[in-house]
This record gives sequence, C-alpha cells and structure tokens, in this order.
Amino acid sequence: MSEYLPALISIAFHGVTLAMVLYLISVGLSVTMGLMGFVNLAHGAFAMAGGYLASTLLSRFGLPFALAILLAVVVVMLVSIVLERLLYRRFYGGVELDQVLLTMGLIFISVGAATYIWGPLPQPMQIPPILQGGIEVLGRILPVYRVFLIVCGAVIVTLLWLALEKTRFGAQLRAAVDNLRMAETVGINTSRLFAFAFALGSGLAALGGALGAEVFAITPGYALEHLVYFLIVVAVGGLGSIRGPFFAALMVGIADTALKYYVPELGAFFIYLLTMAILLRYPRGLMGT
Amino acid sequence: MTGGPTTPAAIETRQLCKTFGAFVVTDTVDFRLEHGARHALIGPNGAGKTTFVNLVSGALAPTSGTISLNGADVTALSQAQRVKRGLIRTFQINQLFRKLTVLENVGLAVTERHGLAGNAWRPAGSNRAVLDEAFALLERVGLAADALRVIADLPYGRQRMTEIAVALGLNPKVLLLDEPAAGVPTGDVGLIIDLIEQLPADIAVMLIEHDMAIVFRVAKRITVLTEGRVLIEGTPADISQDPKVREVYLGERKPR
Amino acid sequence: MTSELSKTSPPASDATTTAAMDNFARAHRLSPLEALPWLAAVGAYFVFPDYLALGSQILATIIFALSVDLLIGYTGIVTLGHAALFGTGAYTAGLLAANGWGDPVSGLLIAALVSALVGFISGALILRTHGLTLLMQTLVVAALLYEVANKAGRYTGGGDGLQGMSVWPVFGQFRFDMLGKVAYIYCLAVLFVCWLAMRIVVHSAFGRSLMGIRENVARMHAIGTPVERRKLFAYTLSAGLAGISGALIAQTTSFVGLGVLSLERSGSILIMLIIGGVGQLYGAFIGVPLYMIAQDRFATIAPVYWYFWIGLFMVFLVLFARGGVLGILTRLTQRKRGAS
Amino acid sequence: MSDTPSIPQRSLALTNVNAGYGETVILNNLSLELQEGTTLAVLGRNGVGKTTLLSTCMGYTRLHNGTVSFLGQDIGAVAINRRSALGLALVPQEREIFKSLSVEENLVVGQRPGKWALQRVYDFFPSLHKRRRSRGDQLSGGEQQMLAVGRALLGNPTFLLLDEPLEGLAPVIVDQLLAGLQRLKTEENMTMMLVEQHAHLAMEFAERTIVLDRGAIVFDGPSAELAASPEKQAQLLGIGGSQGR
Repeated sequence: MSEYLPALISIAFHGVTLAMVLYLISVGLSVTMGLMGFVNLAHGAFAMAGGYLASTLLSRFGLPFALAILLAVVVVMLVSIVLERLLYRRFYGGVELDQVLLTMGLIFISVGAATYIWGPLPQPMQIPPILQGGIEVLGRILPVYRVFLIVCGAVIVTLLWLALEKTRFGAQLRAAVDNLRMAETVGINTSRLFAFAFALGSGLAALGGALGAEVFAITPGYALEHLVYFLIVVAVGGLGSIRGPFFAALMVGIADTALKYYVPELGAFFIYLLTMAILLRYPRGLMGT
Repeated sequence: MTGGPTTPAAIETRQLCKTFGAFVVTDTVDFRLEHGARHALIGPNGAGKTTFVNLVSGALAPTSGTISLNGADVTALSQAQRVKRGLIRTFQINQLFRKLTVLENVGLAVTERHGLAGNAWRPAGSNRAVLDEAFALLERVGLAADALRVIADLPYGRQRMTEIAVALGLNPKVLLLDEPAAGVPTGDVGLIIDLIEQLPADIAVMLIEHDMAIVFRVAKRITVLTEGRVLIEGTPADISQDPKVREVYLGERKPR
Repeated sequence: MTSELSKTSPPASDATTTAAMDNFARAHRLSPLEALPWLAAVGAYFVFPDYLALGSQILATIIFALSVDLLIGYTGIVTLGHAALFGTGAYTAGLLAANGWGDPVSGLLIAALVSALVGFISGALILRTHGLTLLMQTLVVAALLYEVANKAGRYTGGGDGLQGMSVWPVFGQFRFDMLGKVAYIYCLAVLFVCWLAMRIVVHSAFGRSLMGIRENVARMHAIGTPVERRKLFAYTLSAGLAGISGALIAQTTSFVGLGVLSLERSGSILIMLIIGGVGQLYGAFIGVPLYMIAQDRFATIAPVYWYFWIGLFMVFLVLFARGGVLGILTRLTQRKRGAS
Repeated sequence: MSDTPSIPQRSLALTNVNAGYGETVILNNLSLELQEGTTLAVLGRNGVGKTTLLSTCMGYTRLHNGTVSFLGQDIGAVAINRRSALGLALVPQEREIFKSLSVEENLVVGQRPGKWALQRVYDFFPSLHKRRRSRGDQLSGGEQQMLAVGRALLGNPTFLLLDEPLEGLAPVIVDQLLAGLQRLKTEENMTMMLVEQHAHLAMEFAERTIVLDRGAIVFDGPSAELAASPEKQAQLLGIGGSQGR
C-alpha cells in the first residue's frame, strides 16, 4: 500500500491543481450559458488575455506579482463589459448558430491578435522567488507554486460562494436563474445584472488563465485548444450552476491526471467517453436546473 | 369481442397520473371517450387539461397508468405511432408553418399519412394525388379560397381552421381539439363552431374549451377537471346544474 | 393507400388554382442559374491551370459544406464536430491506400460507408439530446475520434500524419498528375454526383419533412412524423457526404493528418457555409471558394493576419449580414423588385 | 403627499389596446382607465384574457396596437423592471416564488426604499417572519401567496396587480389574505386590479368591476350593480345562462 501512496498523493495534488484552474476559468461560462442562454465559445480567450497581460506586466514592466495579476484581471473585466454591451447582449437567448459564429469569430480574432503581439511561442510567466522551489509532503516533493495555486483557488471559490449566498447581488443572480421574468417583475435590472455577471465570469477566467499559466501554457491557440475541456466542465457540471462545475472540474482534473499517469497511451479518451455517457444520462448536467 | 360486457372505447385512460417533481398535474384520471363522441373537457386554469391532451396524444409520457385506443394499450407507443392509428390532436396555440401556404401545411400532413414523407428521392411537389387530396379537404372545410395564401397573412380565425384542417388531413378516428377557438375574435367563432359541427360523425371528438357557448352547442358529454382530477362527468344539463361545478369552476361562494 | 387517394374528390377546377399548383409541383425543376457554378468550375480549369490543386481542395470541401448544410440549414441540428465524420472518411481512404488498396473510386465508396456507419452509431446516441447538450455531444465525439487517431500512432502516424499512401489511377486509367488535372476533374465529377444527390434529397418529401422538423418539431410530431428516425437518417446521409469529402482530400493530396479531425476543421467549415448562406443549397458553392481563395492569398502573404481578419469578418457577418452572401443577393434582388 | 383630499389622479390607462403573445392577439381593442386609490375587479370566464390584461400592464405581452400609460407616462415600450420602478407590482397567478431563495431573500431581492420595509411586511404577515429562513420551495400555498404579496409590497408600489390571489387557498387563509388586502385599500390607498374566479368575493372587495369576454370589456360599472343582478351575472359569468343559446 505504502508504495502506491506517493503516486496517489501526487495524482490528487496535481489533479486538484488542474481542477482549480479549470473551475476558475469555466465558472463564468456556466453563468453565461445558463443565465443568458449564450454559447460563449470565446470564453477561453478571456483566460488567455489574463495570462498574456499578467506575464507582460511582470516581465516588461516589472510589476509585483500580485499587482500584475490584479491589473490583468481588471483590464479583462473592463474589456469584457465593452464586448458584452456591444456584441453579446444582442444575441442573448437567440439563435444558437449566430452565437457560435460570433464567438468563433472572437476566438479567431484573439488568435490573430495574440500571434501578432506576442508571437507564436508560449509566453513564460515569471514566478516570484518566494513561490519557487518545493516542499516535502509525505515523501513527495511538491512544487510550492502549485500549493499556492490550490490555496488561492480555494480562497476564491469560498469567496465566490459566500458572495453568491450572502450578498444582494448573489440573491439577484439566483433569482434571475430561477425565473428571469419574475426577477424583472420585482424590479431587478437584468440587463445590468448580466453585464456584471459577465464581467465577473471573465475576470475569474482571466485570473485562472494568469495563475494557471503553467497548467495551460499561454499560447495564441489557447481559446481553441482548451475549449473542449472548459465546455465539458460546464456541461457536466450543469449549465447555470455555480457548484456543479466545481465538482465536474474536480472529476475532470483528477481523472485526467490519473489517466495520464497510469495509461498515458489513452490520453483524454476516457474523459471524453465519460462526458458522453454523463450527458446521455443527465442531459442537463449533474447539477443542472 | 362478443363476450365483453362493454365494447372498447375510442380512448380509455386508467389511473392515469403525471407528476412534475412533487407537483401532481394529472391525478389518477379514469376517462372514456366513446366512438363518435362529442365530449368536452372543461375546468379552471391549471386544472391539467392540456397536460391530459399531451398524455393521451403521446407528447408526454405518463408517470403511471395506461392509455388505450380501441381497446389496445398504446401507453408505450410514440406520438407518431398513435397518429398512424388515427389519434390526432390540435394545439391551443397555433403550430403551423407560418411561411408555408395553407395547402402546403395540409399537404405535409397528407404526405406523412400516406407514408410518402420518408421518400428522399421523389420531388415533394410532384405527387399530384396528395395535392389534390389536400385541396379537396380545404374545399370541404371552406378554406379553398385561402389554399395558396401563406399562413402568416391569414386572419387568426382562418389560421385556427387550418389547424383543424391539418388534423383532418391525417384521417383522424379520434380528434383531440385543444381550445380550437382560443384567441379567435367573437365574429369568427361561428366559423370554428360550424367546422366542428360538420366533422364526420364517426370521429370521436374530445374538445377542450373555455367558451361555454361552444361547449354547450357541441358537446353531448362533459367532464370537469380540477387540480388534475375528474370532478364530475355528465350531460350538459347535469353539469350546468351541479352546485359543485358552480363553486369550483365559477368560483361561486355564498356571500358571507 | 391507393384507395385513400382515389376516394378524394376530383382535382381543383379553378384555372388559376390549377396553374399555381402546377407551379408548385415544378418547384424542383432546374433553373438556368444553377448551371453557373458548373460553368465556373469548368472555366477555372482552363483559366487557372496553375491553381488546380487549390481548385480540387475547394471542390472537395464544397461537399463537406453541403453535408453540414443538410444538418444545420435543413434539419436545424447545429454541429460543432462534423470533422469527426470528415476525418473518418479521410483516414479510411488514407489507411486503405497506405495498406495496399489504392483504388480511388472504391476507396471513396468505402470511406462513405464507414463514415455513414460512424454517423449512424454516434447519431443514434447523441441525437436524443437537444440544444447546448447536443452541441457539446458533437464536439465530444469529434474530440474522442481525434484522440483515437492521435494515440493510435502505429496505424495513423499520430501527429506526424499518415505516411506512405499510394493512390492508383482513377478507373485504372487516369493517373493523378503533378499539375493536378486528373485530381480536379475527379473532384468535380464527385462533387457533381454529390450535389445531384443532395439536390434530390432536399427537394423530396423527406427534405421537406426535415425543414418541418427545423421549423416546428411539435407540429411534426403531431402529424405523425417519426422525428428521431428522420433526424438520424439525415445525420447518416450527411456523415456519408462528409466522409466522401474527407476521402477525396486524402486521395488527392496523398496525405492525412490529425487536422482532419480537429475542432478547427469543424469550425471553419461552419464559417465557410455561413459566409455563403445556410439552408439554400448554394451557400456551399459561394462560401467555400471565397474562404479558401482568401485564405490562400492572405495566408501566404501574412498568415498572422489571416485569423484576425476572418474573425472580424465573421463578427461583421453575424451582426450585419445574416444569411451570408446568398442572403445579401436575395435582399438586393427583392429590393430591386420592390422598387420597380 | 399633502393631507388635504386631492383630486384623484389618473393612475393607469389603456387605450385601444390590441395585445397578445407573438402573433396571437388576445386583447381586442380594449380601453380602460383607473383613478388612483381605486380598486377594480376583473371577472370573466376562463380564457377570456384576464391574465393577459395584467400581463399587458406589466409588459409581458406584445403590444400590437394602442397605448398603455401609467401616471401620465406612456409605458408601452418601457422594460418590465422599469415599470416596477415606476410603481407597478404584480402578484402572479402561479406565485412564482424564487425557489432557491429564502423567504427573506425573496422579499428583499427587489426591495426599493419607501414606507414598506421588511419589518412592516413581517408585521403584516406574521407567518412569513416565522418561515423567513425557509427556502421558497418549502412553503405552503398560503405562505407562498403571502410571500408573493409581501414581495410585491417591498417594491413600494402604488399600483398592485393581483392575479387570482385566492385560488387554491384554504378558507381561513382566504380570510386572512382578504383582510390584508382590505387594509392596503383603506390604510394605504393602494390602487389595485384584482383578477378573481371568486366573483362574489371580488365584487365585495372592489368598488368597480369589469367583465371580459374574448378580450373585450362587456361590462364596466359599480360592483354593486353587478352583484345585485343575478340575471346579469348569469348572462355574463354563469354557465346556466348560456345553455339555451
């Protein structure tokens, strides 16, 4: 048993790291898809933008790590509000095909723009010295940065859930998911609510993209390459759900890590198979409404 | 057949139930629609009338209970299979192809009935027999002049008539009419009533309708549904005199 | 059935009605305009002899776009994973040619059958879902097959692509030449057959019922249409067409890479189709050449900008020009007619 | 604001309204005016457009023709949430309680400052206070109805649209709710439009009654007039009366 333990710890550890990043990036997508009825395929582009911005602020402008990440998140949120007002809102609850086309277009724009500005190679993220190195846990050396990532993710998830449960904004968001028309009837400005929710989701994606740069490397093709995983987390978790994607992310993160460890020759095959099976059994996802 | 005490009904439901989550919309309904019947189903909003139509027609699967058509259990059959056996429904809200003509709307149904709609080879318009049959049907129901007009351009009353014409194109043995006159302006209601009264006598008709004028003109039997249950069934005279009905359906209470 | 038909009253007597019904019955007849794409294709053979390789790619890709149009435009099934079936056809033809069976025509047919089979099986599973879930399922099927091809490197060459394809002459007579003349004619002939089949299908009663399903499923159920079966048949047909397209490209380029199964492939074909116009049969003939010629020009000059501009163009399209080029043309002709 | 009796202001006015869902027109050329502080009962058989009338006031329907104005402002194109801000509130037929919100959250989620505050609603409906931590989907029918009314009140409306608030409630609850509505009328001078199946209760409650048939008004007058005439009731509302036609 003891000989398996280090491997299991390692899998759990790296699986949870992957899950945290996946969740941060995908949770906003769940809101756009569930609440606004919008297939935002370009969601990953916000994560990518967060990564690029943070790394540039770090390497070129020498900002402190925390400040660089924060600034990147804020910028992405502002840009996402502009996009939401100008583009996205016209297509809420509209024809799926238009949404697919629009967001595919945005993905392509993001690919082109990123290649032009940063070139085709992965963008390195400078990690502050304090987060470098490793610590030993039960006979395994675990990288400090990944521990930091898990802690960070856990804190943000807790804050997010608290905000959703305890604040008026959270109550309004839940009310709108429950019954959009009634939410408007009691006077909630759902249009503004959507913009806020969209910006929040984009900001979380940017955070996930920036912090998780070593899990999902920052390259121009980012939004397209990882799209399937982001969508799987949302679809399996349940559209519109905030908690569902968390468990889906854990499932995907740990399964992916374990499978790549034990049966690397099969790659992501089982994840896809599992997703198909879950969606056939639960078309609205595990925690969908 | 000869030994049975009763002949099988056109439609018979036994202990039919449908729940959505904890919410019971159809509650152990036993219902018989006799051959050639003119039977109205009435009840307040939310009594589960449309749900009942959806269950009988096969658009929804019941939680429990059975539905039989001419004595044969059809509970497990798909909507398409029930249509093939002559069980046809119309919709409370028009479900027509708005960009197509009246003739095409009916033609689609006729094509489907003849089993020609799966043919991927023959051009759709080339089957003259189908078109002629559809047109003859429109002449019969008084829509011939509108045959080539697009649905979206028709007055609402005519659209509702087309809704029934589509059902007739399927050769119904049992016809479930879900509020055929809903949304029709008062002046045109007569057209709908005439159309229902002229339906061939061998078709069993179940009619959901709020307008009591229509119900009392057309129906020979009435079932009152409240909260998913059958409250009472009887002749129009029975129903109009029943105090329970007056209370539940009209909300009458003794002033206190 | 015949007794039903003969029972009806005699045909409409009214002369105008009869004329209108005759028109209706003739709706599927060919119009002279429909010769245009073929004249253009034959013309291109003589006018641009240096671009026949690109031309063959365009012709083959039109078939792929047609197959997607059958689903999206006619049946209303939005798929983000049609590369799964395109790629299946490509790998089938490729594997046949790499393993000693290089006959193109039979290879094409086998590829079509295999793709149709994969389409039938996956369709039977995923078509039960709707909307976003269905979209996801199409995506996942494609991702699944991509992973299979990627990991079965021993047979497929994995990321390096399938090596050693040897394609025999067409009908044992016409060897694929360096200039791509034979390839072009071969693709054109196959496209013509596929177009003909597609045209027959969309004008048939079956095609009509697909459009009915797209417009109003509830009504189709109520008139007794076995909706799921029709959708599955459409999906299988579409899969077969996609397989033919993939096989054509594999045979004419003698190469198959993982790209044939990629999300990019599924996405770009959608874009090409939408640029042309959805659900009108000829959108594919406009969108595919426009996209691929522009890509060829732009991508050689400034590949970095290509994605950017095509993305911008798509956003523009969805904001201002829904219905694609065909939609714009229709609106223009209608406006002209309205003005006169 | 002044305490001197003022000339009653026009609250809500519909002029030649054709409205419905999508292409379907349910209300046919309907005109109606209501003064501030008055109560109106809307009666009629099922399916004649009573709910559609309320929905049109709230902005759910498609207005094909005509105008809807509130406090002198044309609101035909005003968004639902803006109508709420102007002072319109709806208690819908199905209550439509937010099921994943607690009772208290249901109340405050759309709260606007004004004389109706949370505590006042709890005083009004004490049983809501007891259940304030329960989730919306764990309430009884009566509690849901009180919550729906309380939720509407916390928006501090001047006009309350009530769609069959008494339906499906136990008699004792009906009395409680009616008492509450009565207080709103007399103490708060609330303008109310009440759709009810319980015709007598509604006529007792509201001073004016309209009867709808096929989307048009077929009776408009003092409630007492209709209440005093069984023949008229039978003709307009009853099922016995239409039999001989």
